[in-house]
Amino acid sequence: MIVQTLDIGLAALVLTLAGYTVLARATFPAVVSYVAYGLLLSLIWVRLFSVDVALTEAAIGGGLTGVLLIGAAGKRRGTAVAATELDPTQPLRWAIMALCALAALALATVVVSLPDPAPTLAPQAMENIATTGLGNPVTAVLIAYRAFDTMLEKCVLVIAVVGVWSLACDRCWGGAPDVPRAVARGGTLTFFAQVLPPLGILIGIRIFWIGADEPGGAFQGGAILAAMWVIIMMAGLTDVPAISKRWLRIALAAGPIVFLGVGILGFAAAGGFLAYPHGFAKPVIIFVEIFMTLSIAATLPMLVGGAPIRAPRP
Amino acid sequence: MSFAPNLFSIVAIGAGLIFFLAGTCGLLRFPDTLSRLHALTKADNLGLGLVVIGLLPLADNVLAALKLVVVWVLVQLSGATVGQLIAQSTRRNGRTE
Amino acid sequence: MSTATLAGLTGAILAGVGLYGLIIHPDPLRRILAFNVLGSGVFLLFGIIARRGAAIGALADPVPQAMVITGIVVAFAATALAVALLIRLGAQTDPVVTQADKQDLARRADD
Amino acid sequence: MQASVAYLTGTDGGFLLVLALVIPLAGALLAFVCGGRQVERVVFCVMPFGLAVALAIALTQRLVGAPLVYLIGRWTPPLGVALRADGLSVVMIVITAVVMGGICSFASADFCTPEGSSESRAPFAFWILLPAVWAAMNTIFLAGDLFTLYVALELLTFAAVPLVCLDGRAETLQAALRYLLFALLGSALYLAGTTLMYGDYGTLDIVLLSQRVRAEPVLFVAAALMTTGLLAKTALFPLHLWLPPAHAGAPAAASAVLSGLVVKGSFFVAVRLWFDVMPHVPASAAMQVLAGLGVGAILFGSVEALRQKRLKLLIAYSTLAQIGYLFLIFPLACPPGSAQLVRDGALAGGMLQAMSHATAKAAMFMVAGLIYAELGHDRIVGLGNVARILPTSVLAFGLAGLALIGLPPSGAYVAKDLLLDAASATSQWWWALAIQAGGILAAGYVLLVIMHMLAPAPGLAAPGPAGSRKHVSRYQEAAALALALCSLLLGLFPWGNYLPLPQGSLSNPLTFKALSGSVWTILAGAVLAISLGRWDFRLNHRPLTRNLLLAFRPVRRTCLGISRINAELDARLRQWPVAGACLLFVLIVFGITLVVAR
Repeated sequence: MIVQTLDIGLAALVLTLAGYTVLARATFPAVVSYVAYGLLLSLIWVRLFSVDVALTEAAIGGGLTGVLLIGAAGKRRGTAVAATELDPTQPLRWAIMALCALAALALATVVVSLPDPAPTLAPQAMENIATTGLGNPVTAVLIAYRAFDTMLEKCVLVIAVVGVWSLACDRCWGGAPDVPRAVARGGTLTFFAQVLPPLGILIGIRIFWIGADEPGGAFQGGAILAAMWVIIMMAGLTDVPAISKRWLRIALAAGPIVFLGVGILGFAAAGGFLAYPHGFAKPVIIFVEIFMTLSIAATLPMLVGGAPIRAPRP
Repeated sequence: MSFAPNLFSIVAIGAGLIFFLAGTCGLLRFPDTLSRLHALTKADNLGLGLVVIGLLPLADNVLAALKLVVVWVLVQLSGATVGQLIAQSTRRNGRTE
Repeated sequence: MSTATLAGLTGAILAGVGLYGLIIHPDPLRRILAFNVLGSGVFLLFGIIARRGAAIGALADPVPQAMVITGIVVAFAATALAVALLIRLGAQTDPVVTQADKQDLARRADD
Repeated sequence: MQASVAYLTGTDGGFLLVLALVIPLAGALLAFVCGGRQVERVVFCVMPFGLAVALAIALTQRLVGAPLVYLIGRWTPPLGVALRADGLSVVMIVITAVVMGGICSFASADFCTPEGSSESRAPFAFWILLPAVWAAMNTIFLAGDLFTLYVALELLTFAAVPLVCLDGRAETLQAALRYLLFALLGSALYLAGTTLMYGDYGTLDIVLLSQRVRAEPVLFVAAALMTTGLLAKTALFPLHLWLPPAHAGAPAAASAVLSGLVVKGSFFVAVRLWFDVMPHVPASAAMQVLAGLGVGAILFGSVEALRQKRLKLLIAYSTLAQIGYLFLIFPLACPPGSAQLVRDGALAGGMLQAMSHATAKAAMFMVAGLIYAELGHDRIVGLGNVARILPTSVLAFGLAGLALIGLPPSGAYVAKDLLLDAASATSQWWWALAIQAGGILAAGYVLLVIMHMLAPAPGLAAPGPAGSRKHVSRYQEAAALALALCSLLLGLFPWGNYLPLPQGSLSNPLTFKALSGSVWTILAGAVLAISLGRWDFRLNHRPLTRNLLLAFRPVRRTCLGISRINAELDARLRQWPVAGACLLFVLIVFGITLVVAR
C-alpha cells in the first residue's frame, strides 16, 4: 500500500516536471526542470527493476543531456532568439492538444491491454548466458545476442561527432571546442576537480568491470569517466584537446574499430561474424568493452563540447 | 532483525526527512538566491547525513555500509562546490533574485 | 494497479506531452527539450514491457532493457547534434554580438 | 520473405551480407582516424570493394535461387539478429552501390582538400558521411529486425543532416535543423511502434513477426505509429516541410545523395513493414489512405515544381512528387476488400520506380550543380545558352528527364507499365489516372527546364561573380551522364530474377502503342509547361502567334490561379506547427482506418 502510494507520487512528480518542462514560459527554468525530471525518471527505472537502464538514464539521459541543454540555454542568454518560426494560432493549438491527447490515450489503452502472460525473451537470454561467460543478461544482450545493434550504435556516436564538428567555421577547423570554464582559477572548482576524479575514475572503472555480472557496463562506466574529464576541463586543469589531434581521433574511433575487428576475427576464430570463441568468450568480451568504455569516455565530452570555436594554434 | 536498530533507523531517517522538507520549503519560499542556497545545503548536508546514518544499521555488510558513507561524502563535496559556484555567479552578475 | 502498468501509463502521457511540446514551440531549443520528454516516454513503454516479461532468474526482460540503453545513447547523440546546429545558427543569425564574443573568447583562450 | 524455417538458419554466401555492411562502415571509421588528405583516398579504396560485394550478392543470390540469410554471432532469432537479402534488398543494394560510385567520382572535384592545408572541414565531413550513408542504406536493405532498422535509420539521419549544411550558410543550417527535428519526431513514433510490437509478440524479427501478427488493436496502433513515423522521414505530402529547403540548399553532390538515396531508406522500411511483417493483416482501406497522400504529393509537388524560379528547387519538388508515386504500390498490391498484400507486379513496379528515380535524380542534381558552378546562379529563366556552354551536362539532364517521365526503355517506363497493369487487374481506375497524370506532370517540368536550356538567350548568359566560378570538370559531366544513361536503360535488365514480375508482363518498349503513348505524354507535358511555367521572353508578335496567344490566355490564367492556390497551401503546410498537426492527423486517421475497416 505504502509502496503503491509512493509509486503514484513519483509518477505524479515526474509528470508535473515534464509538464513544466514543456509548458514553462521561459527557457532556462524549463531546462532546469528537465534535469530534475531526468533524475527522477531514473528512480522509476529502479522501480521497474531495470537498474542498468536507471544508471544510463541518470548518467546520460538526465546528467549529460542536462549539461548540454543548460550550456545551450546559457550560451543563448542575452542574444535574441532567432524568431524564424511563427507561434501557432489558438485554434491550431487546441487542435494539436486534442490530437496529442488522442494519441496518448490510444497508447495508454494499448499498453493496458497488452497480452497476459507477457511474451518474453528472458528465459532464452538466461539459458544462453553461460556460453558468453557473463552474469548480467543485459550486458549479454548488448554485447553478444544483439552485438550488431551495439556496434552500429557506436558508429552512430562517431558519425554524430563528425556531424557536430562539421558545424565549425572554416577558420576554426582543427581547433578546440569550448567547455564552460570556471571563472577563477584556484577556486572551489579546481579543488573539486583535484579531489573528485581519482575517486570518480575508480568508480567508473569499477562500474564497467562489474558490468559483466551485475548492473553496470561500458556505457555507464564510460559515462562516469566522461563526466570526470568534463570536470577537469571545466576547472581548467587540462586544455580541451584540438580536434586535429591524432590521439583524440583514435580514442574516439577505437571502440567501434575494435568491435568491428573482433567481429571480423570471429569469422576465423568462432565461425561467424561477431561470434566469440567457445571458452574464451568472456576475455574477448572484456577486451572489446575496454575499448568501448574508452571511446564512450572520449565521445561524450566531445559531443557536449560541440563544434570547435577556437582557431588552431600555429 | 532486532527492534532497536529499527527504531534507531526510523528516528534518524525521519529526522533527515524533516530537514529535507524544511530545505525544500526554504528553496521554494526564500526571497533571494543566497538564502535559497543556504536552505538547500542544509537539506543536502544534514538531511542526507541523517538518512545515511539511519540506513547504516540496515546495511548487509561493512562494504555496503561504507558505500553509503561514500555516497554521503560525494554529495557533500559536489554540493559544496556547486553551492560555491552558484553563489559566485550570483555575486558576479549582481543578481540576487 | 501494478508498478509496471503505472509506469506504462506515465510513459504514454509523457509521450503525449512531449509530442505536444515538440509541435507547439517555435523555439528550437524548446523543441529539443520536448523531444527528450517524448523519447523518455517511449523508453518507459519499453520499461513496462521489460518488467512484464520478468521470468525466473531475471526481474525484467533484458532484451527491451538493452534496447532502451541503445536508445538513450542515440537520443543523446541526436540532442548533441541538434544543440550544435542551434548554436551555430545562433552565431550566424546574430553576428554582431556573438562574433565579437567568440573572438574575445578565442583571444582569452590563446593567452 | 515468406515465413519458413529456412529463413531462421544461415545460408551459403551469407557472409557477403556482412561484408556489404562492414566495408562502408570500416571506410567511414578509417577515414575518420586517418583524416587529412587521406579521407578521400580511403573512400576511393573502399568504393570498388563495396561495388564488387553488391554484385557478388546479386550473383550469389541468382545461383542459390533463394534469399541469403546470415545469423550474426550465430544467434538464432528471436534472441539474435539476422541479415536477410531477398530480391528487393539485392536490387536496392546494387543500385545504391552504382549511385554511390557516380557520386564519388562527381564529388572528388568539389570536395578536395585545398593545397596548402592539411585538412579542411567540408571534405573531411563529406568523405566520412558518404560511406556512413552507404552503410546505413545497406543495413536498412539487409536488416531482419525492426530495432536494427531503427538504429540504421538513425545512422542514416545523422549522416544525412550534416550533409545539408556543409556550406554553413544560415538558411541551410535552418533547413538542417528542421530536417533533424522532424526526422527525430518520426523516429520516436517508429520506436514507439516497435515497443508495442515487442510487447505483443515477444520478437522484432521480421520473419517471426510475420508468423505471429494478428489483426488486433495493439498491432493497429503500432502499425499506425510506425508508418506515420516513416512517412515523416520520407517526406510524403503533407509532411514534406523539411525536404525542399534541405535538398535544394545542400551542395550538389550532397543533394544527389539526399534525394537519390536517403529518402528511399525510410520508404524501404515502410515496404518491409507492410509487405514482410504484416502482409496478412487486412488493411486495404488504410492502403487507400496511403496512396491518397501519394496522389496529393504527385499533383501538389509537380505543380509546385513547375512554378519554381530556381532549378535546384524545381528538382527538389520533383522529388516530392516522385515520392508520392512510390506509395501508389500499396493499394495496387492490396485492392479494396482484399485481405492481404501480394508481392506481384505492383511491388516490382515500385522498386523499379525507386531505382530509376535514384539514378535519374542524382544525375539531375549533379547537372544543376555544374550549371550553378558555371553560371553562378541556377535561375530557370536565365538558363539560355547553357546548352552551348555545357552540352554534355544538358544531354545528361535531358536523358535523366526522359527517364523520369517514363519513356521507354527507362526503369520508370517499366514501372509505370507494371503499375498500370496492376491497376487495371484490380480495377482501380482512379490510381491509373493518377499514374498517367504523374507522367504528364513530370514531362511538364522536365520540358520546361529543357526548353529554357535550349532557348537562345539575348547575348551570352551573364557569368557569375568571378570568385564563385569554377571550371567544370569532364569527369563530373561524365558521372552525371553515366547515371542518367543508367536510369534510361534500366528497363532493359532482366529484373525478373530478383523482382516479382508477372510472367510475360514486359511489353516490347518499341511497339507503336508504347511510342505513341510517350508522344502523347510529351505533348501534354509541353502544353503544361507552356501554360504553367515562368517565361520571361516574348514571342514575336506576328498575327498568327498573337491570336494563338489570345486564345490561350484564359487557359494560362486558370492554370496560374491553380498554381497560386497551390503555392499558398505550400506556404501553410511548411509551417512547423501545421506540419506537426498534419502528422498527428495522419497518425489518427491511419489508425482509425485500420481499426474500423477490420
